[in-house]
Amino acid sequence: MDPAALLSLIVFLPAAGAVLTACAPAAVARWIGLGTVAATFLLTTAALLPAYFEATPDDHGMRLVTDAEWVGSFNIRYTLGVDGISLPLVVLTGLVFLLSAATSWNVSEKPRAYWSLFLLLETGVLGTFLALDLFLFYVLFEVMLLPMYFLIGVWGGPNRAYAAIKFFLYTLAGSLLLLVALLMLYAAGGSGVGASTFDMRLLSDIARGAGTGEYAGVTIDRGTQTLAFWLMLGCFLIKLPAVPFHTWLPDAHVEAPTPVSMILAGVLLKVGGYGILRLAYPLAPLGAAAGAEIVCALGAVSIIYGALAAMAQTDFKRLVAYSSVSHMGYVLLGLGAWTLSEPDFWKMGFSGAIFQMVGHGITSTGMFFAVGVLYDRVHHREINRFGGLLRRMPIYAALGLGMSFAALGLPGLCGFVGEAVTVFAAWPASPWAAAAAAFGIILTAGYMLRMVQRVFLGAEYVGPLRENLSQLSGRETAIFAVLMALAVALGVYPRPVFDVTEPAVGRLVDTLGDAVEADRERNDGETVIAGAAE
Amino acid sequence: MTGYLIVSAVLLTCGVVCMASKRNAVGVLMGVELVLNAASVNFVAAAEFGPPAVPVQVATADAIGVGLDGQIAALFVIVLAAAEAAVALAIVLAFFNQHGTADVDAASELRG
Amino acid sequence: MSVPALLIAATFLPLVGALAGLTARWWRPRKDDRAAGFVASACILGSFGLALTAALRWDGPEPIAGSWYEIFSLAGVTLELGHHIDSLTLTMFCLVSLVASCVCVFALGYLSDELTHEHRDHSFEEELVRPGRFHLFFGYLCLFVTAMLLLVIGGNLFHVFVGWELVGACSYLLIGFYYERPIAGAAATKAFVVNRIGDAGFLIGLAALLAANGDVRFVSLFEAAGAGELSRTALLIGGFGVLAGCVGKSAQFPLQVWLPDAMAGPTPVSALVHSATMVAGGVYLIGRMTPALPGEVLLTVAYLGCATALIGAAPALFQTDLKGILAYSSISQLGYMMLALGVTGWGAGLFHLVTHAFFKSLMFLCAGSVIVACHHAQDVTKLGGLMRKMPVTAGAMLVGVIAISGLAIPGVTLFGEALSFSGFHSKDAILSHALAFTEANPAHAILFWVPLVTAGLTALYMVRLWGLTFAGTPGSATKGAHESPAVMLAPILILAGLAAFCAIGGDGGPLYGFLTRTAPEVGTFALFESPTEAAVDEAHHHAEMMGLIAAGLGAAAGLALFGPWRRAPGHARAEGLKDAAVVRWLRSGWGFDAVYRALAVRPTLLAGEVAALTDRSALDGAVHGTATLARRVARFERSVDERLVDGVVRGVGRLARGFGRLFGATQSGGLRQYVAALAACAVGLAVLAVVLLAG
Amino acid sequence: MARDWQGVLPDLALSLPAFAPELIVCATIVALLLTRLFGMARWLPAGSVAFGGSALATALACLQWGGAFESPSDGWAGLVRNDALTVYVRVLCLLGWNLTVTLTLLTGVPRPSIDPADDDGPDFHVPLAAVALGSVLMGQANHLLMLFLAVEMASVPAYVLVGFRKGSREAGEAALKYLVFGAGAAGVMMYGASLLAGVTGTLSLPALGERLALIPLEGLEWNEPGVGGAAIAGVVFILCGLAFKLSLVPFHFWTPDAFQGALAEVSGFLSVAPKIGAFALLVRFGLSLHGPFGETGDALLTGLGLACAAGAAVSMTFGNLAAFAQKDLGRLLAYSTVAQSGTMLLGVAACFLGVGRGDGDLAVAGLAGTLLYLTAYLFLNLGAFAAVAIFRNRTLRTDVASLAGLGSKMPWVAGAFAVSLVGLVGLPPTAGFVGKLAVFAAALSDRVGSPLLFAAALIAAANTVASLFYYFRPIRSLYLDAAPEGTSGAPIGPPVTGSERAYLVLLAVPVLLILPLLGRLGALCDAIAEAVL
Repeated sequence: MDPAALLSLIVFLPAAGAVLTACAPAAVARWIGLGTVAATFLLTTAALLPAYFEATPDDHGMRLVTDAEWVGSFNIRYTLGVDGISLPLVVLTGLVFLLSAATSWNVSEKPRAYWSLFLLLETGVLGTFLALDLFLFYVLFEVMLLPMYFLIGVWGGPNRAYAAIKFFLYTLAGSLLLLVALLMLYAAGGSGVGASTFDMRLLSDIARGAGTGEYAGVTIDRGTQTLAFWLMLGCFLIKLPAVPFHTWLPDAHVEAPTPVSMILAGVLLKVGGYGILRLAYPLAPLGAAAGAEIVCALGAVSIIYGALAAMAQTDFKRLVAYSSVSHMGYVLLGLGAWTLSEPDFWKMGFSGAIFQMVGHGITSTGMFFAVGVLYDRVHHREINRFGGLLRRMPIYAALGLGMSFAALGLPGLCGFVGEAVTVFAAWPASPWAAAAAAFGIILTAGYMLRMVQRVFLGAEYVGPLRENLSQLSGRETAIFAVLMALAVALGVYPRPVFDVTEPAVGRLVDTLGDAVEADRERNDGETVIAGAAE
Repeated sequence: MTGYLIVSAVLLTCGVVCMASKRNAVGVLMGVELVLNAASVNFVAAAEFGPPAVPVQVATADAIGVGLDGQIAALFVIVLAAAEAAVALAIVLAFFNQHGTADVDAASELRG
Repeated sequence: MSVPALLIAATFLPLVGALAGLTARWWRPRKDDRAAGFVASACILGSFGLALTAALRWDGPEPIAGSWYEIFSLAGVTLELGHHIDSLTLTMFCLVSLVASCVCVFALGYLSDELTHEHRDHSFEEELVRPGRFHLFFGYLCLFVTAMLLLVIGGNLFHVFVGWELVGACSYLLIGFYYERPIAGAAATKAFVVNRIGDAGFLIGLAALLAANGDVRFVSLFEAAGAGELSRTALLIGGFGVLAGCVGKSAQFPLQVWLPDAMAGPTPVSALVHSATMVAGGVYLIGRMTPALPGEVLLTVAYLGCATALIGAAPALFQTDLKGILAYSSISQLGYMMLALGVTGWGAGLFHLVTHAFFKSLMFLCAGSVIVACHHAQDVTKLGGLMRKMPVTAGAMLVGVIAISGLAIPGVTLFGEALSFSGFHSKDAILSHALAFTEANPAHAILFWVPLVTAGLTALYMVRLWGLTFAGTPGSATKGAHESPAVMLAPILILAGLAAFCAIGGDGGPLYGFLTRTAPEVGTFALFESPTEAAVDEAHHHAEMMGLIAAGLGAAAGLALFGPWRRAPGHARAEGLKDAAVVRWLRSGWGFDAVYRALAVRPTLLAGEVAALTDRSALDGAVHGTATLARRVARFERSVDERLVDGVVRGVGRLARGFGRLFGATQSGGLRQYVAALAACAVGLAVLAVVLLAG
Repeated sequence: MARDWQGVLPDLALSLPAFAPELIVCATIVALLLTRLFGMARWLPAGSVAFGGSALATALACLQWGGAFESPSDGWAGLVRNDALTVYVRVLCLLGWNLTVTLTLLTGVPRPSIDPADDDGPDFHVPLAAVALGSVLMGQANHLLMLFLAVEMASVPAYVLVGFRKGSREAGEAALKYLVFGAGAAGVMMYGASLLAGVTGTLSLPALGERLALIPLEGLEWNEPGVGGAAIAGVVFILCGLAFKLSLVPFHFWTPDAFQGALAEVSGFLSVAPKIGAFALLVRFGLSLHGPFGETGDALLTGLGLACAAGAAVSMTFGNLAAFAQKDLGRLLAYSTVAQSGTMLLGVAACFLGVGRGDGDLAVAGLAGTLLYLTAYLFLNLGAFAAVAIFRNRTLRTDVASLAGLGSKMPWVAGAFAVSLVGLVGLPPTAGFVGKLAVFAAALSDRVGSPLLFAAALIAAANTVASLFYYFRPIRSLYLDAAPEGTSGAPIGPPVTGSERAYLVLLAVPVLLILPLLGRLGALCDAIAEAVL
């Protein structure tokens, strides 16, 4: 296959599937849905991975770049590409959607609509990770919203309308911040030149004053960068979500059906971290340099706050949702670890953040799946009304226990690597944040084990519908086992992920460092001139 | 010219006050007519007199005043006022038929 | 095979057993099948064999360091798994695998009541019937052994941390083995969380050292620390961080509270995990890190150890639970080890680690034997007089008691050696180091006197334990008790032999010699003066005498109170101390649990509630408030259309009304306000425009 | 008007072909009237005539595409301007008319009576055509008189249309309110035009800037307004009239009442065609103030731009806030059009500011953005009102709550409605997003140079979020809320016909598929903007 077309195929195959599902009879909707998702997964792994490693990166470290004219008047191009930052997330997306689709197998209400929206969502997510053009990115970023709204709103729990609109409002507010920032940068990047550009790669060059060709010498002033950075950060903090923008998450999770929760936690939150790495930092390095410490601090606050709030929850799903807030805090922590003097630690922070995203993608998917399995059977999520599941559903509980350990950051499981690496990386940059994050592991253990104790341990299940507590079906076991196996594999040998991210992260950090350095020199120069003038 | 402008301004004020204070729809419409007439006065005046206080450096003579345009405009205003009045009366009649009154204050049923 | 290869094989061999145990429900679905146990025992024994081979093959004091694979690496920062093999590693390997072998074999017998589909758990009011979990236990056990060996083999701090957490998790699983019992689940959770408090510190220390050094390999850390390349801040944070981890893992003050509760696990677990190996991990790590620890940290270690020794010993005096006594005793003994490490008695501390592992696991296994015999009764007040029913166990226990008390018969020599068991030698080494240290630093005299007193207390509570259990008239729970089967006795006897004779020769013997082959050199510190070797040797004699006197006094008191000649059953003999408030206080472990609950647990939970409440009320409230506000404004806005124009154009309205009065008509109403608003706005805007543009 | 009479014939020859679509509209009106007269209604229903006329006019307008770009010209002795903008507005308005006529045919409005001779058809279609004509004329007015005529042409029939539902109290009241307010606005505007004419001595827009440039703005005292003051007052009064047509706050009061009272088909048309024309007129009028000489024009236009930005911000905010509380779909959409006008005005503001400050890029971007937005808006609003009309035919209600559970009963209509609403929010990949993006891009392009514009764009962004609240209330009713008890299962009204579906799809397709075509459309709007400027 033409490697360039591969990315387009990955992005739009689910959309095609969505159209097909919408037109097909309801009975076969799930077959088409699952088939499409599986095909997409195969594309992201069996086809994309070899192609990725064969391809040679371009000047900006991107591979398999597809570039086509789209909207001439705005200089919008249809540009897709993949690098080490997006590749792990793309693969994760394929996987989580596959597992989630398998979890959705028994959705009986309006299956056609469900599967169409489901597939559309996948297009949005994959496209967001692969887009290199800001306009395309934004469009696909927003394409995620509507399906999510309906998936929560139509197939959700009793309070779904509230949760859905809350999710939508928060995210839309964020995405408009993003839009404003993007348009500002778009305008600023074209000032003095004929054409503004939406190309992330070019814009990032321009932002650090390293534009080439017709953009040579164009820079984006510090004020614009600062404003744009905070706007973009705001968007992604909401998406991530970081305290205090996180309150949409527990509601959305609690009301969303299980597969949607899996996707939301497993993939959608990662868009936040990805956006910071891909947009907020490279497009506004000067603003970012000033704000990195706050990112770090917000990460620490999220970790502690999320964990504390999780500790107070009695709803299983809400607890897991807050644990997501806490765990995504480590992503922020890593992302905020700008150690200018020690670029290696800086790189470690970014790599750790990406790894944490992947790791959390697996553990949170698993945890939400675990909740869903229970909810399917006994139709409640009250932690205090479980118990004894290790006895009643041993396989389920064992896997659930394993997943909980992965989530609380036990070495050998995937949660640990991300947490440890981000804390290590954050230490030189911001010891207090790192220390706070380290203390977060106590709280994490606290609420996780408290949950484990009340749900899995104990003598007997104490809630209603005891007779429904059947063993895991083969399908459920397979989903859970795959997640667990991945958690172990990545925990024991995380190198593959780091190896993939390293060149991209290295390049990113180097360019950011250059930008900050160049700015400092410029300022020094100005000071000297000012001094001379005096 | 100034005199005409003052007259038209007075007419305008009367029209607006009439629109704002008359309870009867027909009265309100008469206010509108007054306003339009104020405009007509201006047009006719403008046709007759050049633009005041403009340091005229424009080449062509006919550009100084509005000329015939003003008078035609006044005519059009009259015509349109008539057309509008016709439509307005029809609507007021319909309203009267439904509400039994031409009191504009009765038109307060549409609320969000 | 090279030494590292042997040890790596030894590390991962038990993993086979773990897999076998965890998957036995599929390949051995029958419940009355010990296959998993046999596989596990074989694996761990094989592990021991490999470790022993490696120890014999190892030639020389030079440590062997190596890297397995990198978790994360860049030019300036490396996180990896790798090994660091020296005499300490090898000793620990042999120790862990040997004790584990014994425990594993013992457990084959101890857990035989799990070999059924209808295991009855008597700890519930209504008897709980559940399928047995024989296989699972061995799975966990092997998993633990792997994790422990992984910890011990670790060539860098990160690797150690990995093992550190893994043993914690295995400990969680093992404590929670009887997860149906609420107490077991709670104890497991408590153990893990308390450990995590220390681990958080560990993580911070790790971060500080990693940031300072770029990697955390022991070799390079020691080199850098020795060469003064690491900043003092990094060393201090690193040192205290690591210490925090060790305090948690080794149940040192102030994090000792989890260990007594951890006795909720099966007794073999207590023997292996919570006395011999895992809890010794903290001591091991302090020992391992000694070359990179600054004086402040060492002194803190000494004082914490000193405090812990006493804090552990006192409650042990009043415990009525067989395993509870042993647990507090473990805390106390671990304090000894820490103390020794702190007063630069590197060899002494680790020496005691080894001997303690043997005699304490011996005692736990004996206790297990008693517990099985007495149908899971472990309250010493209900025991008594078991000497006759279980002579072998009693004898073995006695060996342990003598060993831990550090009793010896001075003057009588056997093979040119004072007639004594292992504990005597190691405790003697510790005391002499402490004495030498206090002589060199008189300000720290307490570091000698407290352990000395504690030595007496140790003898006292141990004799009490033995006396209440085995001597006297039979207690209420001893009906039908009989000696345990050979599968349980064999490991007990092996361990008894080791507890008695492993330390033969004292600090001149082979064990000490091997252990200290790669001993770090005693550094010089600004804070205190390290005693010279000569001073230690000199102190030896005094310390030996004083230690013996203290132990002898304690033992004598114990014999007097609880000796075999006291015929009353245990409960009667223990009764005198039952109800005093101070006794209750001490028995509950100085009330630490209550204090922590009030000062740490409650506030944290409260903070959690506050956070959740903040979410609900403040953050969500703000959002909702905005929404409500918007809705209000909207309603307001809507009424603008119909009514508020009245207000907005009140001025115009008044004007109009004025004119209206003039014309004899005063009204107010909707539509006209529209028009008035229109006119007002038009005029107003015009005026505004003129002002702005022309003014 | 001392014109050279010999120039009349060539002028006529030039103007007539360009004016062909308008002539067709006129012819249609005449034909509609004639059907009634000669009783042809029996075999030639008014709807068909209107449809034929509108289709023909639209087709003709489309055919004029190329010419206007190459050779913009004045027509009718300078009364109208025939350029790219004219053609664009003409196409859009006539298309809107055509689509509305189609919709009325589908939804059966006006209700066919048993006696064809008594048919309401002509009564309905004549004003409809007249509004279309007025809208088209607004897009090309190049003369103050023409401006007034066009606005009245679009307004007066609209009063009739709003009041068309005979015997309906609501409609009567709506029409009366619209009428009174509209008449007032027309009066004010006319007065403004007369002031301007008096001060500058010309009625021709192109000459206006030249004359205004002669008036120095400096030194004007506010208590002595004099000529400059009169000129400014005239401009402001005219703008007030246009703001009325655009239903901008505070001249929007008529909108909710009229849209609630009128038929959804009429509301849809009234919210689209006159608005497109009025925007074109606003741009033309605004630009005419900017002469090639002097600073007066610059200052005027900068001031105008800032005023537009402020007005845009106010309109958006007020429109959105007011829409929150609405329960009636028509009223809700009416407030939505108020807010949407605000957003579109932002582009115009950018355009004016750009011209005033000599920033050509900004001006082009702003105008192109508005045009793009208007195009999207045409389909979005027509689609939304069409869906409302079809729902109304089934449920006989127009409140939000009546939609509960219809998402699954009438999936096509509901889907089309949802698409329109999503587009109105401005979410990708719909056309609404494209319009919003283009406008925002222009408004945000210069943070330092025009902070007010930038701030207005930020307010617009915030408003977009807020608008989600009410745009999604119908969607929520459609899909998330269960059908009310007792009615579930039972079909409501006659099933949705295939042609209705086809119509809705026809409207939804451009909304959804705009992204692939964006390149062409964007280039087109740019070209028009450049041509106008």
